Amino acid sequence: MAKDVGGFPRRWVCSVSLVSETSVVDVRDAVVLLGSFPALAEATLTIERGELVVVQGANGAGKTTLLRLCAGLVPLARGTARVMGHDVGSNRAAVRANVGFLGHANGLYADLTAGENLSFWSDVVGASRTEVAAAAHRMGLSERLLSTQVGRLSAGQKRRTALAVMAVRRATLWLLDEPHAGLDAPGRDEIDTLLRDAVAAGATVVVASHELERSASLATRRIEVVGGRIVESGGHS
Amino acid sequence: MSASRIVGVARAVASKDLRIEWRSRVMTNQVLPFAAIVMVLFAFALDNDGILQRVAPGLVWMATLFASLVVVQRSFAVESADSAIDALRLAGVPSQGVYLGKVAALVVQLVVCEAVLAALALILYRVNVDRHGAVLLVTTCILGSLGIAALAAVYGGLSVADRGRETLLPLLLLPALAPVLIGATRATESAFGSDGARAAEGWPWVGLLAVFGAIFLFGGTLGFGPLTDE
Amino acid sequence: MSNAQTSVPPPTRTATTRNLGLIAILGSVVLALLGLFFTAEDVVQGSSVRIMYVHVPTAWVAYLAFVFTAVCSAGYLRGKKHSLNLDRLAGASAEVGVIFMGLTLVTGSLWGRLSWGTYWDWDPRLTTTVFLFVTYVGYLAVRGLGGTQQQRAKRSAIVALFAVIEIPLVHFSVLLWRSLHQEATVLRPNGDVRMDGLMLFSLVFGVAVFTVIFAWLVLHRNRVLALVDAVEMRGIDAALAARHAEGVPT
Amino acid sequence: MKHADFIVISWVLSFLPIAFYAWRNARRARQLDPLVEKSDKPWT
Repeated sequence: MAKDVGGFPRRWVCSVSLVSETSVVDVRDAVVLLGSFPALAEATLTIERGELVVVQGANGAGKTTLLRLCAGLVPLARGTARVMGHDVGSNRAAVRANVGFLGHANGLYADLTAGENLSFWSDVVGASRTEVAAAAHRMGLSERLLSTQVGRLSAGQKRRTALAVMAVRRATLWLLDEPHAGLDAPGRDEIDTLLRDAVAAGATVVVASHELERSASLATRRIEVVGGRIVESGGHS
Repeated sequence: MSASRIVGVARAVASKDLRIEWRSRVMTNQVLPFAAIVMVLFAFALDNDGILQRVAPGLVWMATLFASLVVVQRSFAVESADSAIDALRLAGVPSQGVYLGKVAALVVQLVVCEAVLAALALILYRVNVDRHGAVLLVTTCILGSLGIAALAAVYGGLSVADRGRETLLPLLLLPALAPVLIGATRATESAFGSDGARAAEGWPWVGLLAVFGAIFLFGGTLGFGPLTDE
Repeated sequence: MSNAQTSVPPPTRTATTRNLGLIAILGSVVLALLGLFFTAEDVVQGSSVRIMYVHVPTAWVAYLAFVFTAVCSAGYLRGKKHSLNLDRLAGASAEVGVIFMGLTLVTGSLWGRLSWGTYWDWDPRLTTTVFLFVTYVGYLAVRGLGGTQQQRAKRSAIVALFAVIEIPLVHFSVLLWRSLHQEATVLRPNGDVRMDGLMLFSLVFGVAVFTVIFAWLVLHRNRVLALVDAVEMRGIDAALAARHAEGVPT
Repeated sequence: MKHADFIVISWVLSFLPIAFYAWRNARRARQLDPLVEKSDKPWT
């Protein structure tokens, strides 16, 4: 399964040079089935490096599935999907090494503190302590928050911890599903700032969002998912 | 994927799992009392010292088997509760490391469980263990736990990672663990001296446990990734 | 209408399956004549030995089926193309294996009632059989978990390989367990049979007949599973059209 | 039950489920046949 893992350059510096050759996301006529229901129905989408794409659409239109496909979390029934030049179907490990995905869940262990969560992920991906500290600082996680169990954090604090984990994992493609959900106004602004910073630092960001006026200011491009297919709606702003 | 990286991931996963267990106290507050009450209830149900001493080894391992179902489900529920399993899949983490880490944490928890159960058997059922028997007992517990954990982590990953599949775990796991139940029970009988068994008679059974553990640890290391990562 | 339908040959039939079917029916009739009438009664077991001619072949072919499932599963995993047909063959074979193993259990306990006076005894063979029966019921449950066809194939292929490793381990441990404890005082079902030439021939013939039945069932079942998969794939087209229509304002 | 009954029951129980399985399988095949094209049946 993971046959290409060994030869793949894991350090993101290398993958950035790959990215400059090809589109970050290149999805063509993708069909993704949830059971027998086509959540994505021949969707086609290209995303270039450094874009901040906001994905809009009604509930059940296929936004989440589109993000999960880009992360290699759902199998492709038909069509092709390449992320950073790697085939999502056959070379998932290479895709995932570069992808940070934040869905409705945060992927954190509630019984561990925020700091323990961060250091677990840094152990697992082989990041250094300084990288962890930098990520925590960037997401505004104070010492007090870091030593609090994740189960006791607020929704916004959990989100920030999850984003810090993503930064520790050195993701170059950020896939965020409704990152603003459950946050108050300052929290939302914070997220927006973080996303702009990430793009400025060389990452590509795809955000699925309900909020039209917010995303209008955030996005470099807006697309809309309708009935499992992708419709470009807003141009470059 | 280099071996040192796999070991590193395994260590991180195992210590993370054990820390979570330590903190949430599910083991001490729920699993152990459950296992203990099984032992006590059997004492009431059988109500005969002679029979209790004879069946004590089997009871210890039956209780361990049932406790293992709870422990395994818990081990993977921790991963799926906030979709950390997705994050693990996504992080490009070698699945072999995740598997070995999960197995290691499960082994530790199962050995703790067995130690308590064996102690209960000694007290409640008045079983005696000499020094040779104690060595045999400890070896049996470790290798028996390894066999259970090696298989349970694979089937647990398959059946608990997604909701609505929990009933699959006992169906897949329990028949496959028959050799462990048989081997560990016989070895423990020898250690306890039940039915006049001598400790030396237990070692062939320990061999069976070792073979079982080795085979499925190897198979699980290969199969866990493809099986759980869909 | 249903009568008219049943007179049409099923769409899974080919010349091969028809011939296999004919051989199977003919063979079964001959086997019944041999087993029930022509062979002698056993010196020790008397007429109850006649159960052997169906009991042993079903058991034997069930094991064959499980090994075949594992071979197909390994082929699926190793193959570059990840052939779904191999996966369906594995599934069909396991289904038939579970049925045969179920038959083995039933006839085994009936035979036990005759020769041991009890329906169940912790005989190593019966014990192993019941564990494996449950194991493969679990395998079939894994096949039914859902997901895409390739997901199903990969998942079940790995479980099939685990299950086939369990066969010798379970059998060996059960054997060891019984051999160290109370040795049987009653008759062992396959043990104390003194075989003469015709009995031995009938037994081998029975194995051959049930192997043909197995091949016949698996071929048909494999094709039905292919039809099920094909219908699912065709259903996707309709579902896609319906999905596209969601976006169109009515 | 007499001895012979056990034997007859064993034989019947061995073949009846197989026949039932084959019959159900054939019925399923006929149900599915109208829903597929010839290209879905490489054996024909």
